Amino acid sequence: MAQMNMIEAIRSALDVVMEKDSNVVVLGEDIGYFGGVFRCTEGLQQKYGEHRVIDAPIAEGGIIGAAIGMGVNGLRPVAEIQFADYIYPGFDQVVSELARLRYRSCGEFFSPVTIRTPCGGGIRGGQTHSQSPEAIFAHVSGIRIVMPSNPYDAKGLLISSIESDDPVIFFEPKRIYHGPFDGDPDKPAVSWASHPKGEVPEDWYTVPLGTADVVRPGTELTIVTYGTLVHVAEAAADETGVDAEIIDVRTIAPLDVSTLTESVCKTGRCLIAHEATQFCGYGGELTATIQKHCFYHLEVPILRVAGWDTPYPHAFEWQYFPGKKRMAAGIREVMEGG
Amino acid sequence: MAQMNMIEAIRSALDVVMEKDSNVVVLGEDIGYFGGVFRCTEGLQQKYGEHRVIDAPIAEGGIIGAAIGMGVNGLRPVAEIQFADYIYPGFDQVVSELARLRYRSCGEFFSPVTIRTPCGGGIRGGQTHSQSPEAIFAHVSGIRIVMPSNPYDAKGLLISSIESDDPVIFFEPKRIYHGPFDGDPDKPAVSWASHPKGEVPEDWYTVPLGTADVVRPGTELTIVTYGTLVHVAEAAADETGVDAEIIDVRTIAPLDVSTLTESVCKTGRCLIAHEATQFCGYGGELTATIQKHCFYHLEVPILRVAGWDTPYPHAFEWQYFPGKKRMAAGIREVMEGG
Amino acid sequence: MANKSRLHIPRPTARPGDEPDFSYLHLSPAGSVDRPPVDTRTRDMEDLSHQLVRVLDDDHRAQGPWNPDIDAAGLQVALRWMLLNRVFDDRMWQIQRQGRISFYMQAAGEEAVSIGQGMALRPGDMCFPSYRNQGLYLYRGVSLVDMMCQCLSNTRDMCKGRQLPVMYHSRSANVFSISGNLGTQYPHAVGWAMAAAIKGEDHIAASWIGDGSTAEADFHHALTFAAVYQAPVILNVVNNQWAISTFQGFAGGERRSFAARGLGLGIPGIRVDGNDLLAIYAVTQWAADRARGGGGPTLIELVTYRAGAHSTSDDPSKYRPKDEYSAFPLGDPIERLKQHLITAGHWSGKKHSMLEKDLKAEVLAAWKEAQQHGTMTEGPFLDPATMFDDVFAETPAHLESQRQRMLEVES
Amino acid sequence: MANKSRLHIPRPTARPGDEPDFSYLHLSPAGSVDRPPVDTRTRDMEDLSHQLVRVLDDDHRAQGPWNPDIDAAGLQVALRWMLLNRVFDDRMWQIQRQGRISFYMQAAGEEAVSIGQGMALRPGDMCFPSYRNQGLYLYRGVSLVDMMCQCLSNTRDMCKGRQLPVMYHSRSANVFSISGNLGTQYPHAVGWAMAAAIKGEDHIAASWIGDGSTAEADFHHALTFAAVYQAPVILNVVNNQWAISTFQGFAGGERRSFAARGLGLGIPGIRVDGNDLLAIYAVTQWAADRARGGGGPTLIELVTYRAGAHSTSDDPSKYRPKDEYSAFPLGDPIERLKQHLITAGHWSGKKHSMLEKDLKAEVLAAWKEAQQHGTMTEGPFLDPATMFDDVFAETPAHLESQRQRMLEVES
Ligand SMILES: Cc1ncc(C[n+]2csc(CCOP(=O)(O)OP(=O)(O)O)c2C)c(N)n1
Ligand SMILES: Cc1ncc(C[n+]2csc(CCOP(=O)(O)OP(=O)(O)O)c2C)c(N)n1
Ligand SMILES: [Mg+2]
Ligand SMILES: [Mg+2]
Repeated sequence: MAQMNMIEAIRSALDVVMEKDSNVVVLGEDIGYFGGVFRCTEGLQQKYGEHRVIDAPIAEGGIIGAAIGMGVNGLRPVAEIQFADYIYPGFDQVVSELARLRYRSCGEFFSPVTIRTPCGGGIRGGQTHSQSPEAIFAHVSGIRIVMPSNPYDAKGLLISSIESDDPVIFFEPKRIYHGPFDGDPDKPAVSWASHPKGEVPEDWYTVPLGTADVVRPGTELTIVTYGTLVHVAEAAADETGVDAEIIDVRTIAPLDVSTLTESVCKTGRCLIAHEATQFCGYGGELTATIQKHCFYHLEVPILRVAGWDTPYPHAFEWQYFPGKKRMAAGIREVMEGG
Repeated sequence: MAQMNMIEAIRSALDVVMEKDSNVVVLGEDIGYFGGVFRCTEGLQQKYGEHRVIDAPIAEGGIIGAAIGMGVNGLRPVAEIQFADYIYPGFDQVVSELARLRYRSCGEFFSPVTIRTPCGGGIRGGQTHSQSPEAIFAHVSGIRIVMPSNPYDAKGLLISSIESDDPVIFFEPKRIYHGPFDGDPDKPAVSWASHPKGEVPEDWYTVPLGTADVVRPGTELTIVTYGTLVHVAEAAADETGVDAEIIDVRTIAPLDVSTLTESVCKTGRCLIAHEATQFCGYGGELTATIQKHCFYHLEVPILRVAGWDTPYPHAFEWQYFPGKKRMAAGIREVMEGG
Repeated sequence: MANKSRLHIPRPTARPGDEPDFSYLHLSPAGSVDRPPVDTRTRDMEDLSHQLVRVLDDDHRAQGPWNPDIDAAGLQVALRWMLLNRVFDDRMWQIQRQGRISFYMQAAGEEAVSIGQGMALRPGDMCFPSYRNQGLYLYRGVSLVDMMCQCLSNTRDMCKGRQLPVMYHSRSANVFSISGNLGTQYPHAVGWAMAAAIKGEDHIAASWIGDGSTAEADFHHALTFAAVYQAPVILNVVNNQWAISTFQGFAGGERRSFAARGLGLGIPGIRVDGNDLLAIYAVTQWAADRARGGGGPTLIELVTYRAGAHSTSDDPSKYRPKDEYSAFPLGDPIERLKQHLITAGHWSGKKHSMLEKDLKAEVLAAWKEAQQHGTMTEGPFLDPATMFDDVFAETPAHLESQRQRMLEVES
Repeated sequence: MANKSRLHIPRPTARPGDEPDFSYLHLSPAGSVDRPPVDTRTRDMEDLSHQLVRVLDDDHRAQGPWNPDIDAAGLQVALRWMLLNRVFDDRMWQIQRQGRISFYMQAAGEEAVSIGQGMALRPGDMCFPSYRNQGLYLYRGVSLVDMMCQCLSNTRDMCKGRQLPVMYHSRSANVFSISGNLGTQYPHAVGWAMAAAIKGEDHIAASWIGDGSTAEADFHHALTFAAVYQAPVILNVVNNQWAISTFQGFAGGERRSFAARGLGLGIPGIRVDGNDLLAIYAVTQWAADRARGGGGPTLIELVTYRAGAHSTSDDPSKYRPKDEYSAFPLGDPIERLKQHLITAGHWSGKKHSMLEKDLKAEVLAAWKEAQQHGTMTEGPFLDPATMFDDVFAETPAHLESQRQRMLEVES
């Protein structure tokens, strides 16, 4: 088994799938000759040629629109949007077309496009290189939303996404491309090299869509989260000494409800955490679902820890980011209540 | 006091504000010479001329983008998007520009654009003329979201929206343009003529943004809803005989939290209803906020009644629409639980 | 404030009550426009974008280098399909007026577009239509009954009740699913064509968009991608002079033709008489040959007129002269082909009347059959439980439980 | 599969290791392009979109009808600002390399764009720049210290720490706020210009976009709206040959110039030597006069070269020859203006060195002052509590409580 960081794992997923299925094509801005601004497609054009690893004009709407047409014609396109913040110019094509084509044509037409896009802050990217818009897409019926938190899942989930006949938006938390991150920017960077989830098979394997992962079992409190914040949750749990069960949602939509609710029914306490703005974020859906199923087991209200309801400010990203301190304060609040 | 339907009330709001402030301009597809496909701008071009009531190319992104520039140059543009479903091609301009311009320039630049757009189903419009995308925009910081449920509020809230220096998306539930609608499509149409909220002053007045309205006081259960479903909630409450307190949220964002939580703390039971797709809809945010504030008063879990997680199907709109039956079933569920 | 405004506001030449005025339309005499070889460089044929390719002259004779090689039988077939399109539309319009379907859109005056272009394409070529291309579905073999059942949202509806009337699709006929959102099909066509090229196949794609919709972003994306990758695609702009209430000047048509929109990207543009089936067939074939030969995309503007209302929800007398269509200098496409055939001795008024009668009977019979599968008010009805299918390839758990909940509550 | 693909993939003329090759660039001799009256119809001056307006010839003399009337003092001023732009960029680049700001983007090789166009506009005209137009802010009076403090996100940062470095704004200088999303400023400029026209004012707007970004929807929206309403706006495409790693062919530049993009809408296009300050000034003034006179929009393509990396995050040696810039046939804008002034006897190498030294000192002094207001690592620091301001005109309750919560947790 190789040790990979998330970039390598993603690249390996693309490689494995392209090798296996000649209908898989990759397209996006700077992803061909250059290998992508985050290097996720490095070497693929050399290996598979300019006709399968296609540099695209700077037009996200065009990339997604063209990818849909390619998918209708039997290809399996993987489109990279350079930053999740730049998916918006292609919003109509995602929502009105990609997500609904199968439905409106009763399955006669569909387009198995996977959109890969780096999301989240913590790289000093300012408000237009830091967003996490998963909640916006989760509200749209007909599209699967995925966000891995480690290299092993990234590769397995990406292969599942590309092989799925449903459209998928695959969000890559760029802060953890190179290593897990516990939310403390002052600590020296950690790499995936020594992390068990950095052990990634070179070959084909899948992590099925629609399955959450109990990252750490526990009894006192359930933390439901995903992406970068999985690691922050672990660190905050350690810091507070609370025996938290930490669940990595992994697939935002459709959601694996039972893994979440079984845990909360067991622990009776629940903290939900995400990096995106809180108001009308994904935490709302999680809260509504969990309180519905676990109401009579809950000892205290469900607490959300999330990004503030402001744009992501360049200079204050560590005040914006729901880091270890805020997560720990949340854990304490949930433990003290009731 | 005149009796107006919602279209007349909206037209009256535009008229009053245009009369008062020569910087107010209106633009959109078919809104000028023709007066709008729903007639909301009828007569305004004759009165204020083609330079203030401006027919636009069919490009929602262009309409919103140009409106932003106009606003930066001192005008107060009111842009109509013909159907809420067609706001998506302008999504990037709304989210990345309109909502964030004041923030990123620390108030040096802002653009007080109001986007009016008809939303919701029930007019046999099929999946691309029926959507209610308020939750998607509610997740975006920096933009106010409004949805009135009657002519009086429509006029007062629209005047507030246009006069606000913040950008506003003003959703108009088109099913109730002509009359309140209780969710039963087989009943004869009802008009606003005999409804107290159809009494609308001809002159300027405002309903402040950010204030929810207790439409009907009650003791047994709180129904939190907005738009068309306010009327469905009333009918369902009548049908079940439950003494429900019905709250019309009116301003989706920023939300008037205390009116909601005071009510739920009082009744101990809460039903949340909206027409949009349930998953990651606005009901999630409402649930999360209410359970946080009212946890120790809640006797049963909060229940959401919403559109199903599918596109809005043309032939099954009454099965999709959360009508009186579904609302009543929800009320009974909440009353029976606990 | 308004009176000192210096903003230019486009104005149509005539509003209700005014005399129709088509003097703004640049017309070329039939037969007068050159037909360059299909491998001509875009720059060397820019003329084609502001002239008007016409074959049928005022005496109904076919003229000039664009006169395609279609024999009388072929033209009779074309006439039949155009007429069927119109008879079908007329019937469905009435049916909507009777409240038996919720909505309808007709192609009146524009039938030559779908039929002429449909004929010039090969069955393996893929069409990405707008809502006014019902003729494509018909010509490519979708039955009248299937079309009607779609409009009825009944038990045989190809869309299972999910779509507005006229939002057809047909995988077997290679005609894409129609979207309610304007223009979105344009980049799909380009992507499809790119895929065909990548796979080394010689199928091409074609798409249609209205004059008004060219203002949408997808038009630009499609042109850009088509130009960059030289995709084998035909991009058609159906300029029927009107969007809903706004004339083509509001889409930027006041100063240059829509055919010229791609020139700045190196995409050749051809402006063609959209009511002249022969000219349409000829330019489409030219563009298809060019695309198949590796010459990349062509933009075709079809100059026509929307003879009817925009849809059953529209009332054009509110914004344009009632008699504007009768003054339209390019006439009616069906009438023109009919007269051409008669002039050439291959058709007669009597044959035409008989054909029309037959088609009406055919349509009526289809309507009777379609109703057997249900109408808005009378059964059999579609099962609403199917509304949870096809959201995903396999229905996930939450939709299954919503389906159950729906069945419980509705029962 | 790939080997039988027939898809056209644009390829730059040279990749790392290859000889630079600019043979694809169509050049016109200085002075050779006609200067039509500003009220000429678009159709009668299409030539301007593929020729190249140049004033400075190879011997550094000003030639032809586009030679603007700028006296030596004016040109010296221009030279000063261009040089300041470069010296400023060099310093900030270094500073980023030292880890003292998080990010930077330089205008190296393109300084004539902002300065030449800035000079040709009036102070009341509104600019909607891209991130490579820092020269506009400087020329219009934003101080070096203010620019630096923005990049430092310090206590004097005009953006209060909310924006990436280089995302300036200045209401007093009439230069708009820069967005991270490409192209969005283009329709803003058109809307602003429409508003000026509606109000009957004679201010015009100008906007800048990169070659790569012309593929975005906003480019199309802006052109369409500008054409439809004949908005008084100058739309500039800065064609510096590269986006990030993709050359201008991926934005559709292989077959026609970017200047030609508006022709299909009736918008005149002028292609100008983007490294020739005199030519830039002249065409901008021409377009401004046209707009102010009611003649509507003009699209100007400025042909230049991105001499440096795309940003501090980029490494161009990965995708283009290291020495490509030195082979660029239009040279360096500062060097050319300098030589022109020297040739005309209004400047000398010595004066130039002194100016450069002065400017370096000025920039250094500004940097020292800027740091007084804080750096990334050293105080004073901005108060993070301000991050909740300006989301709305008045801060609503939920943001006030989030502010409180933040202060509690962080303390
Ligand atoms: C994105 C979007 N915006 C607006 C509409 C509403 N709408 C439907 S048809 C139409 C006019 C289209 O005109 P044109 O493109 O000329 O096509 P035509 O109807 O003339 O064939 C409009 C504005 C829509 N369906 N989609
Ligand atoms: C909507 C959007 N998509 C992608 C990006 C990422 N990006 C930033 S600059 C750039 C290249 C732009 O090239 P060009 O327009 O030629 O401008 P230049 O940098 O050459 O001045 C890209 C792809 C972005 N900022 N916004
Ligand atoms: Mg039209
Ligand atoms: Mg560039």
